Amino acid sequence: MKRILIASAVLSLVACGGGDEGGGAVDTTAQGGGAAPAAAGGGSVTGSVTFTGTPPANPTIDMSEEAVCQGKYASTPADPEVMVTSGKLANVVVHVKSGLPAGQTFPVPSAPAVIDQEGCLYHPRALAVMVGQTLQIKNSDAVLHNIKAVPTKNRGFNISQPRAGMTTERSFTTEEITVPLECNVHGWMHANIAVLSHPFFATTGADGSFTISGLPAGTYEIEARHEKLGTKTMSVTVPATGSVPANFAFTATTS
Amino acid sequence: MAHATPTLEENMMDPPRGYEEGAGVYNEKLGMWVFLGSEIMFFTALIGSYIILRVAHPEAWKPPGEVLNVPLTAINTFLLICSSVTMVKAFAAIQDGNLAGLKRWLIATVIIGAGFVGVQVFEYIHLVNDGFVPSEGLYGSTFYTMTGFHGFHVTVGVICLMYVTWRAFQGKYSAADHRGVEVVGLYWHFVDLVWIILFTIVYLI
Amino acid sequence: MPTIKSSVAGHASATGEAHTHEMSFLRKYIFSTDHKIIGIQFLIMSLVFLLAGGVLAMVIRWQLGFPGQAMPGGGVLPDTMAPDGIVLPEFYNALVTMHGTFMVFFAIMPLLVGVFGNYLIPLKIGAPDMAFPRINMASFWIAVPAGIMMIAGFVVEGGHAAAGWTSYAPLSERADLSGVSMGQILWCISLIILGLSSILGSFNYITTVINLRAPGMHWFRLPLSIWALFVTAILVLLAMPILSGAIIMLLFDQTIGTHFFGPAQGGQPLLWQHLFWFFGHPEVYILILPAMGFASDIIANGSRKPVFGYASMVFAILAIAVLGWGVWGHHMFMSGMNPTLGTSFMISTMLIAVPSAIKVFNWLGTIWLGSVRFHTPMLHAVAFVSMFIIGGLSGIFMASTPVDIYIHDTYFIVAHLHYVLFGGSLFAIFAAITYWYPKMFGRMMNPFWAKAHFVLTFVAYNFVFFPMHQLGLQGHMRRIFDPNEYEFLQHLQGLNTFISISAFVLFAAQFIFAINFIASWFVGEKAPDNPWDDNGLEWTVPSPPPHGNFATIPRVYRGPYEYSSPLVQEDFLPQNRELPPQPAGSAAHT
Amino acid sequence: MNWLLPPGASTFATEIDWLYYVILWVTGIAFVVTEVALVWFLIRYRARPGVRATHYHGNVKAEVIWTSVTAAAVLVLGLMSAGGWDRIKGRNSVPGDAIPIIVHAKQFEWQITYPGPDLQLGTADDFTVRNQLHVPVDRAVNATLTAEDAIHSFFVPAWRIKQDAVPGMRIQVWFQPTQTGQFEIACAELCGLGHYRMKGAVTVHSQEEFDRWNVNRGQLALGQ
Repeated sequence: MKRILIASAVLSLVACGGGDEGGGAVDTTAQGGGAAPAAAGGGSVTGSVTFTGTPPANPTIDMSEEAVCQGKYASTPADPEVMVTSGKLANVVVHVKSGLPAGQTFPVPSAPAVIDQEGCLYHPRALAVMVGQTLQIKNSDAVLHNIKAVPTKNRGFNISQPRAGMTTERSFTTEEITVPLECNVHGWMHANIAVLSHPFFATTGADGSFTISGLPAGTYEIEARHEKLGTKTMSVTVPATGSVPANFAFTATTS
Repeated sequence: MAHATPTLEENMMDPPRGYEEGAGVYNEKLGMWVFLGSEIMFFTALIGSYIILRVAHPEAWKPPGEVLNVPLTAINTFLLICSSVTMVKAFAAIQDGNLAGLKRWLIATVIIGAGFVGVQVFEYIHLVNDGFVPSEGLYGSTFYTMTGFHGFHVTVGVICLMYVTWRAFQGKYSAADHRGVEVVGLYWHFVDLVWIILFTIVYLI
Repeated sequence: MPTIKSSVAGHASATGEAHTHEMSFLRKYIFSTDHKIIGIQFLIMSLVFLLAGGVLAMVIRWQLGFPGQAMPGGGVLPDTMAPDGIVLPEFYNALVTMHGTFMVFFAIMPLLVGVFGNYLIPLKIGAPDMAFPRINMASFWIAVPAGIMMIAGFVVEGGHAAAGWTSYAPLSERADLSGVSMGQILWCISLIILGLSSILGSFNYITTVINLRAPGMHWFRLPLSIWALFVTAILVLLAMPILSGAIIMLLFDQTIGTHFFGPAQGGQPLLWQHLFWFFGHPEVYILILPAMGFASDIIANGSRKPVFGYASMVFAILAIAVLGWGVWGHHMFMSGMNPTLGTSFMISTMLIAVPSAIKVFNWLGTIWLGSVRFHTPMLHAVAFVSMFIIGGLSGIFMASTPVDIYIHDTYFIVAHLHYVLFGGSLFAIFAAITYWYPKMFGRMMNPFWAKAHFVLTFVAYNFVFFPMHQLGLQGHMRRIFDPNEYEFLQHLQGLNTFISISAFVLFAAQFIFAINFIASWFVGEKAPDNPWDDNGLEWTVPSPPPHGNFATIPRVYRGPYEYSSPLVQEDFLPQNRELPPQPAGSAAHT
Repeated sequence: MNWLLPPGASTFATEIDWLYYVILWVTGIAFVVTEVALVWFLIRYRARPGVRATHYHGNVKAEVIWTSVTAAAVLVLGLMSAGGWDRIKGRNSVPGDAIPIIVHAKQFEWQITYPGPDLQLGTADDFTVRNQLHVPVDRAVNATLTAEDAIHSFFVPAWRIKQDAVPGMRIQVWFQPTQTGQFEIACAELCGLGHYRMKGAVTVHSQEEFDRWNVNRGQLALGQ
């Protein structure tokens, strides 16, 4: 016991400066002191993203080597590149591309954006965060995942989560669309993160719908981005209060 | 070897007196020779890597003169050789006890050495402006690493020479004792020699 | 009379009367130019790193012995290293890397060369100090920031360097592959600075040994420890700049985008390996030659007998130093290097076993017909020989290229290198520290606790490293965070746990040494001038020796190993003792 | 203590294991002789009152003998190893009828490209499988190792084969399994934080079984 005490004392010396217990070296840049999202007032953009035509077949994934993940699927899992449910397209990031007053800063959402690794896939597969917003990475699989981000403008990271239930927090410092995430242990795992300088973004779920709220009145260019199907933009004029619709339609031929 | 019981002071004499026969030269000169052995290995690592990479990928190098300014560097090489000559002159002067000559030739060496570094900096600025940067393939990688470290050695040499010059103006050297001049001179000639090799393999081949 | 001394850069100072007037504490103990103080400074610094390297090893052993379990006290570590006290794979890789780096560059190498090179060379050759005392001081104070930087790597973002102490490119040069950026850069800069420190130290040693031997100290009257340190200094002088050059290229690859070792634009990953091992194999001998020298001195003393075959011992050192430049490729048999080159490297590697074997046989010959005194240094020195035998023999397995295919990069090499570096170098270091401690500090170490430390260390050491041969023979790869991922390794967990528990005992035993070392400094029995009845010049002066070492430069009449000489009553005959002229045909040697 | 190697399952295992045991015997004898001598000398020549050590500086004859014996022993071992090395790794050692495959290593997986039913790489029926190596028994396989990012090392302990995969290089390694069954590929060169589980599964089939698998997968590849 004494040995262990001594060892840990020395360890703590070695580790000094590395942050408190549990605090870790999370480089969350605190901004805005936990201000609520800009939803307090302003108008909003609501709409849905549809897909017309036959969606391309998603490639199947041979997970036989990873029994823990394989066990979570009844049949052979597919790589959810294009997810269409009754004509609605999921995993589309919709965000304000331009039109915001230059130089204005917005409070950073205090709630973290969460990305989960379960069944050896990322959930969600597409995600948007604001600069400075906490990105929380969770591992719900009892296997090793590594999370490698290879941005071009931000500082990248490559960390591991060897156990189930682990969470790690990171954040980004610069606007960048998009930062790819990958797991090298399971080469099929990919996700994309859009890092934006403002909080006016949303991601579509299975029903293809989205809402961007809290926008000041004005005319904006809105972009919808899908990792395989490309981008679509549209111009909308947002009233001081109330909602303006914006619907995007992707087709099989879109590239 | 004649002393039976040499005193401590004699340790530091030129050459060390009262000891078992060593290299036959004073400590600083021996030390510089040994140190230059280390320097040779350092440049061997850089030049050896250069040769290995170039033999494996000859296509990564542009023909001589296409990117690098050979005439300018040839003049610069000539300058550095001249500085070796002035260094020899400085040493010869103090061997004759000619302190004024020492000062004159040392100043000349310092100026030429600094000029060499200046021309190299000028060359770097031009190359970088033309888009030839260290990350420009194997050519840029090896060029900047090798010439850069040589330039660093020349800079160190110039600083040492300035120190020796300052001491010369203090009158610290004489025909009997001018070890600092000789030792720094050895280093300076070495740096000069390395440059001739680098100029040949980096610029001319 | 001008007693001007100018150093390389042309400095000058009057050193003649330096020892006559009082010096401030700062000048005397901190920024001292006295080789003995500098040696002790290196000793303290490298023992701290030895401890730190040991702590890292304990964390490694915890993970391997008890994989996935929370480490006792591990909760103090930040989440980037060990969340909930459970070590992360990336932290494990950093641990492995830094254990190697600390031990090789900041513990064993300075302990052998920095400490004893400094302390022993002037004393044993009869010089008042090094040829360049202030460059000597600089070499220590340059090493300090290098050490601080190397420790600082643990707390920077991305963690410490994690590409192994060999830092194979491209893993080491690309942050996206390793997740490490600043840590690897600090690793590079620290080693470049440390290289400069080593070079400054070694050219000083070389000059001193060549130029400042006391009258009568012929080359073939030098103690083998000095021969070994001298040859080692030459190896350091010529090998370190190769490493510096290679690391500079690696650093440029990381920071300014050059392409030396990255294949994307024609760089060659194997070039790094060739450069690293062209330095690295001489480095291996840097880490063992001084140990051999200390063992020779101490075994002769403990056996009360001249070293068997002094001349062949010297030639063996020289042969190792020369052949050591031609065997680097044996680290690269599996690297994709041309197989024909592999064969020639195998033959040269086999040949280098010969001088090592000569040394072992000569140590045995030294003990044979002796009258062995089992003082602590002798115990450590004998342990050195017996462990070096194992380390040397296990090297033959890996030298044999076909067998190496199987055991390359497994725990067999881990066992081998620890038998040489711990069983070899570190036991010799313990021998040397316990031997020269009385001279350094003027006090004796407690002999009971010193022997207790030896016994525990020797037993626990073998329990730790001997089973690693077996791990390797079962194919257990090195640098593996959790071997249980592989079915063929799962049955080895019990052995791994046994090794880990032994390692904890081994680590704990070192505190006996640490406490003995520190306590004896204050309360140890006052040491006489010559506690071991040794012949060396250092034992003719007070313990500790005064500034300037010798009142007058001694005159040397014979070699250092004239024990049990028939010429005198005592069983030792100091090198500087003048005997009345002997009749012709006497037994006096050299 | 178990000095035996685990069972081998390739033609190389026979040769490597035999050489290992030869070296084990030679070094074992050297170990026993030197360590016994050391311990015996220490006991026999311990300090005793009134007994003085012999003042003795060495014996050239003894030194010549043990130097030459050692040199001869290691040279013989070296020459014995050279032949085996050449048969395993020599550039011309690959049998002409070996099945060509490509093993591409990347963090942290092995991508194995098979030649398909025609046993020719670079044709339309080639297919790539992640982390699964399927080979027939008693048939030589010639793998071309490539790497994408860091250096990896292809290690199949049961086959006694190991070879680094280096980015920017194409390295040949061949092997001939002698037993059917399941084995493991390990990565033996530190390649990053997932190094410890960069593993692959080896299945050695009977020739018929392999042909079935191969044709099956090849047709799938052509179908896509």
